[in-house]
Amino acid sequence: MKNQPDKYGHFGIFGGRYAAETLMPALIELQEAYKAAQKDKTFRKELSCYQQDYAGRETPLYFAARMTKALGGAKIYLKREDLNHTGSHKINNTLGQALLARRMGKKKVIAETGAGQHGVATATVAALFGMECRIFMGEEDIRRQAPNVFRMKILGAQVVPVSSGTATLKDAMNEAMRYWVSSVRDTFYIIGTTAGPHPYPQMVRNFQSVIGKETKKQIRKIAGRNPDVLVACVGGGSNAMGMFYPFRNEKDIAMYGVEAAGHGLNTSQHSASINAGKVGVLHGNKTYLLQDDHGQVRDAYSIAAGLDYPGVGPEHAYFHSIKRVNYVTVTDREAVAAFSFLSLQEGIIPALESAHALAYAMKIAPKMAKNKIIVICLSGRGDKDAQTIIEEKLL
Amino acid sequence: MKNQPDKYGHFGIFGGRYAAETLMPALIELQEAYKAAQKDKTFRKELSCYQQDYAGRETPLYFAARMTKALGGAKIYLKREDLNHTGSHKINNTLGQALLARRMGKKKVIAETGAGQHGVATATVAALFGMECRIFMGEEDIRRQAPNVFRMKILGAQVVPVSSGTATLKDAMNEAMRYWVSSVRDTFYIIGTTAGPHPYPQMVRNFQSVIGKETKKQIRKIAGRNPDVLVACVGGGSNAMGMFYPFRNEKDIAMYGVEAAGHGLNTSQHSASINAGKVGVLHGNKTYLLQDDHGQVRDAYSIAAGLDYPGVGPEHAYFHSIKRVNYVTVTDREAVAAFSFLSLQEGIIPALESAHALAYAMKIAPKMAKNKIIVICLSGRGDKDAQTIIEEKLL
Amino acid sequence: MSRISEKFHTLRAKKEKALIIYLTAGDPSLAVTKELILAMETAGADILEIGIPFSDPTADGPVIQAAAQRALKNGTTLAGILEMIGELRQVSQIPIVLFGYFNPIFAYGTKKFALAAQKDGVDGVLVVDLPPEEARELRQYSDAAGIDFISLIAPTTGSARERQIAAQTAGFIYYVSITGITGTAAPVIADIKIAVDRIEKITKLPVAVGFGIATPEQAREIGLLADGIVIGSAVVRMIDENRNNPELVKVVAGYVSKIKQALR
Amino acid sequence: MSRISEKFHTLRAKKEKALIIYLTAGDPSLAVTKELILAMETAGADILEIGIPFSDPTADGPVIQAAAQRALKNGTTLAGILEMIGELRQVSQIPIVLFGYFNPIFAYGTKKFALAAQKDGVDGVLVVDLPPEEARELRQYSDAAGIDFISLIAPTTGSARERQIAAQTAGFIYYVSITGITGTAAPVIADIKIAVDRIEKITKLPVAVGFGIATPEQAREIGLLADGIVIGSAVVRMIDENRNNPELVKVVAGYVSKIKQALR
Ligand SMILES: Cc1ncc(COP(=O)(O)O)c(C=O)c1O
Ligand SMILES: Cc1ncc(COP(=O)(O)O)c(C=O)c1O
Repeated sequence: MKNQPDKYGHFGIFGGRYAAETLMPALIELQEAYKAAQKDKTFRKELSCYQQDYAGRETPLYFAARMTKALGGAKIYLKREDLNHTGSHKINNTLGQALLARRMGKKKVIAETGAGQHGVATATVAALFGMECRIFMGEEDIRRQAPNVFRMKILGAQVVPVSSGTATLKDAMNEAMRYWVSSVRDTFYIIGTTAGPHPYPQMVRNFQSVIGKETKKQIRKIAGRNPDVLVACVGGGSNAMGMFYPFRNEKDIAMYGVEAAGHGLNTSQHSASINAGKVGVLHGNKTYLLQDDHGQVRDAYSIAAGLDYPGVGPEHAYFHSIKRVNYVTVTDREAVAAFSFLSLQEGIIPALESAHALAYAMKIAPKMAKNKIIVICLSGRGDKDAQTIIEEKLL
Repeated sequence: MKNQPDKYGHFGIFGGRYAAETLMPALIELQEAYKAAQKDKTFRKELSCYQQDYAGRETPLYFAARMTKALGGAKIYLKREDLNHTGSHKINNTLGQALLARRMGKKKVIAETGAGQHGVATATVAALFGMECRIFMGEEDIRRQAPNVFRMKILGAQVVPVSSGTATLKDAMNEAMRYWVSSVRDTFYIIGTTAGPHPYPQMVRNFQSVIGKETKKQIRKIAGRNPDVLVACVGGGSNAMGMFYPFRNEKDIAMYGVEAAGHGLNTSQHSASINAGKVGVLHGNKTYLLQDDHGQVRDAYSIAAGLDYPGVGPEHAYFHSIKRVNYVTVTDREAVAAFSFLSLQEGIIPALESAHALAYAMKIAPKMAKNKIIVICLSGRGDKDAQTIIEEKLL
Repeated sequence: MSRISEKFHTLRAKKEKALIIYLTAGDPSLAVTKELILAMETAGADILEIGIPFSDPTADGPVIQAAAQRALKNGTTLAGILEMIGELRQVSQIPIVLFGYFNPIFAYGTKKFALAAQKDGVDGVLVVDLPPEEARELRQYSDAAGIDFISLIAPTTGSARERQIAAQTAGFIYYVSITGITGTAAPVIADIKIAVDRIEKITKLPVAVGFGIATPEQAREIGLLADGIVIGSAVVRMIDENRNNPELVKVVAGYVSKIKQALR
Repeated sequence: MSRISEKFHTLRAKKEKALIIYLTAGDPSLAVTKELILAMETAGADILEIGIPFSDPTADGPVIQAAAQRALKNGTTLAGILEMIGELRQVSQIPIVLFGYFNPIFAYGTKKFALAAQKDGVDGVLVVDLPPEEARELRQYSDAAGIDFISLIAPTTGSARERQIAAQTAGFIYYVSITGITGTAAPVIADIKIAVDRIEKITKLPVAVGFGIATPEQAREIGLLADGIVIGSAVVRMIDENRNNPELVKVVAGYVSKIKQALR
């Protein structure tokens, strides 16, 4: 497979750098700083030290014996990103970007957040490196995700409520970009997923690729071979890309990116940008978007706040276009069932985001032979979701 | 140092097996089953596999550079038990006991819980091994620790509210013992700390010793030598014992077990059993207890629900009696300050329990030379406490 | 011979079974406890178990837990209980067993306790959470003071351990008739028969059966199998239910005499 | 020569500075937008920037964000805007720049857009999030249609990049006078002077300065430095504040003429 993206950040026809001129120089500077850091052994060493001693990597690749037995088909392995410091894969990326910010001499960082996982992961690395931190978060999400707001505040971050638009993730990202336009000289914007203008999608992908790289090593050690199937949920797409990318050239491996179908693709309440969106430009890149006929972006919906985004990383759009990855969907209801299933079968409460990946694996595993191997990216823990599930009597 | 305990579970004059006759045969059976399991390679192997692939061990020994610098004295390392599955060291023990229960053919487990951490860790392993699970929890704690109650329910456990006494941990343990008396034939009681009748204190100590064993290996690799000081908080004492025990014979290492001074030792609002209690017998063992002159056990208090216990593991009482470990105290206020300090300095939100250990280390580190090494047992993460801290405006 | 052994001796001669009554000292007050004891003696109680209230009674069901809490709220202490028994001894020779958990005794001081108990006329002691393995620290003093150390045997005990316990017990053996805490389940007669038969083969000590007995019918049935029966929760509940009834003592005495009738 | 170049040409000859007014199409309605344009032309506006409302205007401050939301609520579409301009062209030759974000244009179809814009009399296009690196996909059609592709230069741009942008721009260069979003800060004159002097050295194109200009004083001061000024948020705010005022058009026209006076 051709190496992507090109030097302007294009993955096929997707990606790119659709940004206001005020930001363009900063994006180019970032791209160059990142390229230099990539080549720098010290940087790579530093990052891998923090990943290990601080974030707790490598995360286990756990054979879910009871789940496998209950489903009666392929062997199921879980890549345990839920065990990372702060509770999800998000820290893989924020550690990388914060180290880069430090290298670039930036003392302030900003980020957008929806569920609050990326906000917490950013506030965390900001504290770790003594940086000032501002997190943009929709007012609606602040209400829904109070525990993560508390965590960010305790970590010393300023949580900036965003009331524009629908007061959710998309608007938080808009507001973060606006703030960045005003503060770009001394501020590093830590984007939380494989979205945004070039070089973000590439950079986030690379920082998250530790997931797939470890998985490859681990499964070969455990099973002596590659998995047959990879499954990961797709919000912006960072955990999925982190898992898929290192396996992209292994032609025999089937990959499933699971989008949130919310109340169903036949309703307007979902977040399935690839399955039900059209190509467009938002937040600096060209990709699949939920939008109306006039190019106005629609609100996304999912029970999993972290999937609640109307776009998707441009490299996923590309993988879809070349049919390398199958993008499928799972409804709220199916995700909640999978959430409960894993909790009861394995004593692991998954994030509702990750439950989408589990739900899809639960559909295909029973139809696969017992010697086949599925690896699911368990992108985060579900502590944050427990209250919703119980209080809304979803179980 | 003489190997402790003796065959009746005595650590010096402490410990023992002060239990109702109905339970005695079960305790003896347990002791024998445990002894056999200890000798069984398969059991040890199995436990270590689950510790690694499921719980995420080994946990990092993290050099807290910014904290060290801010305090200006000894080098501070954090043993990251907060990164374990379910968020604290409790899983080390519940995995061990649940595997033992399975070996003994028990299909039902029970446990007491205060903060809910042990309850969650028990509900987790019960799900993992397909066992029926009942968690006894004081009504007051159910109210205070709702998120953990949600987690237990999602994991399929039945949470039994206990309204007797002060409706907190002590009463939950009373009620668990009562239930056990009635169900002892088919039910395994997973005690959550180094307390209870023999063989629990010894067994829990051994399951938790993985903390100290890893620490020893890690610090020798990092620094080429032993640490100078170990610090851990002491509720029932399991994380502290897990850290201290493997180092007990290394005479040069100073050890500090930190009890909760709550509102101050001069008030009745604390949990400092060793520092402010007297020897007595509760929950099956002889140890230091908070009690009145007539041997009635007093309520314990701490802002950290997990330290809120009027007794302490008998081996700690013993280590106190032979002066192997220094038992010191830290107030609510100091713990909250340390909670905030670590969050802001290192991006790690500690459990309020662990914050007691941090607070004590913060007192001594500045007075120590820069080449000295302190290892703090960071027994758990503070997500569970974030809400309390913010809502009660403690920061 | 202790007052306890003597009592069983006398009863055996009469072919009567011992009625052992448990009540929590200090509920509703020590003064009433004393009155109740005297009235129950008159009504036919043969031995009294005086419960020492404890903050954490892990072997007791809700009824006796609540009684202990009330007694503690009243300021009941072991010292006060001993004093009350001392006073009682001036008018009554009914065998008295102190029943409780170890910590209040330990806090009082085991040696001091043994001496005071002897002086105040306590005949036996039953410490729920002091199994034979841990008993020495009390018995080194209580045995010397001539106080019977009464042990429990449970349905779970097993025969080797039964033998061991029986060998070390004095006064009588208390067979716990259910696998459970006090006052929470009805005993199963067939199981009790098997157990008591087995225990009687290994010891000459009288065997009393307790936990869960409440009615004259149960008393009669179990009385046929053993040397005595213990009634606890039923009496404690009755005391609580009649706490504001001026006829309290009479009500309880009436109940006791009905039970005793069943045992004659 | 395009209407835009012609306008600057004429103004230069008169030693006047161009007054460029931005307003969001469809706020409060497309009909009123049309009325406003005509009135502003009469009042002295030289060029109009017609904002295409977008759901996610990441370079705009609260005033223009809110205007876009109102316009979208009214059902304003790019097709409607083009149609309105087409109508306008029957009565006015004022140079018109379509100003907006790329997605609505992309959704409309870039080729279709260029042809329609040409047909309806659009003179220039300024797409905030379409930097030179990405511009080809639009310019391949819009250049061919004779529509000026106007670019922004920001205070952050840097000289090499300024040169590159200038070389690719047509119509005029829009110098963004603050490092920030629209309508959120007042420009600093001294900084603008340095930047505009530098830009003028590398291009023959007229340079207009915008972002944050609101008062006649600011207009005059900045007018002295550049070929034109752009006023946006101030007008949009005025439209919103007078939305229910029957004198809306008059109020806005009055403001425009006051500003224009300052530029003469
Ligand atoms: C646990 C978890 N998984 C997945 C996601 C979705 O993000 P992405 O698609 O970038 O992995 C989130 C976002 O918050 C998350 O918290
Ligand atoms: C994080 C944490 N640390 C410490 C404790 C105290 O227990 P122990 O003293 O047994 O380690 C608890 C108990 O819940 C806990 O949750």
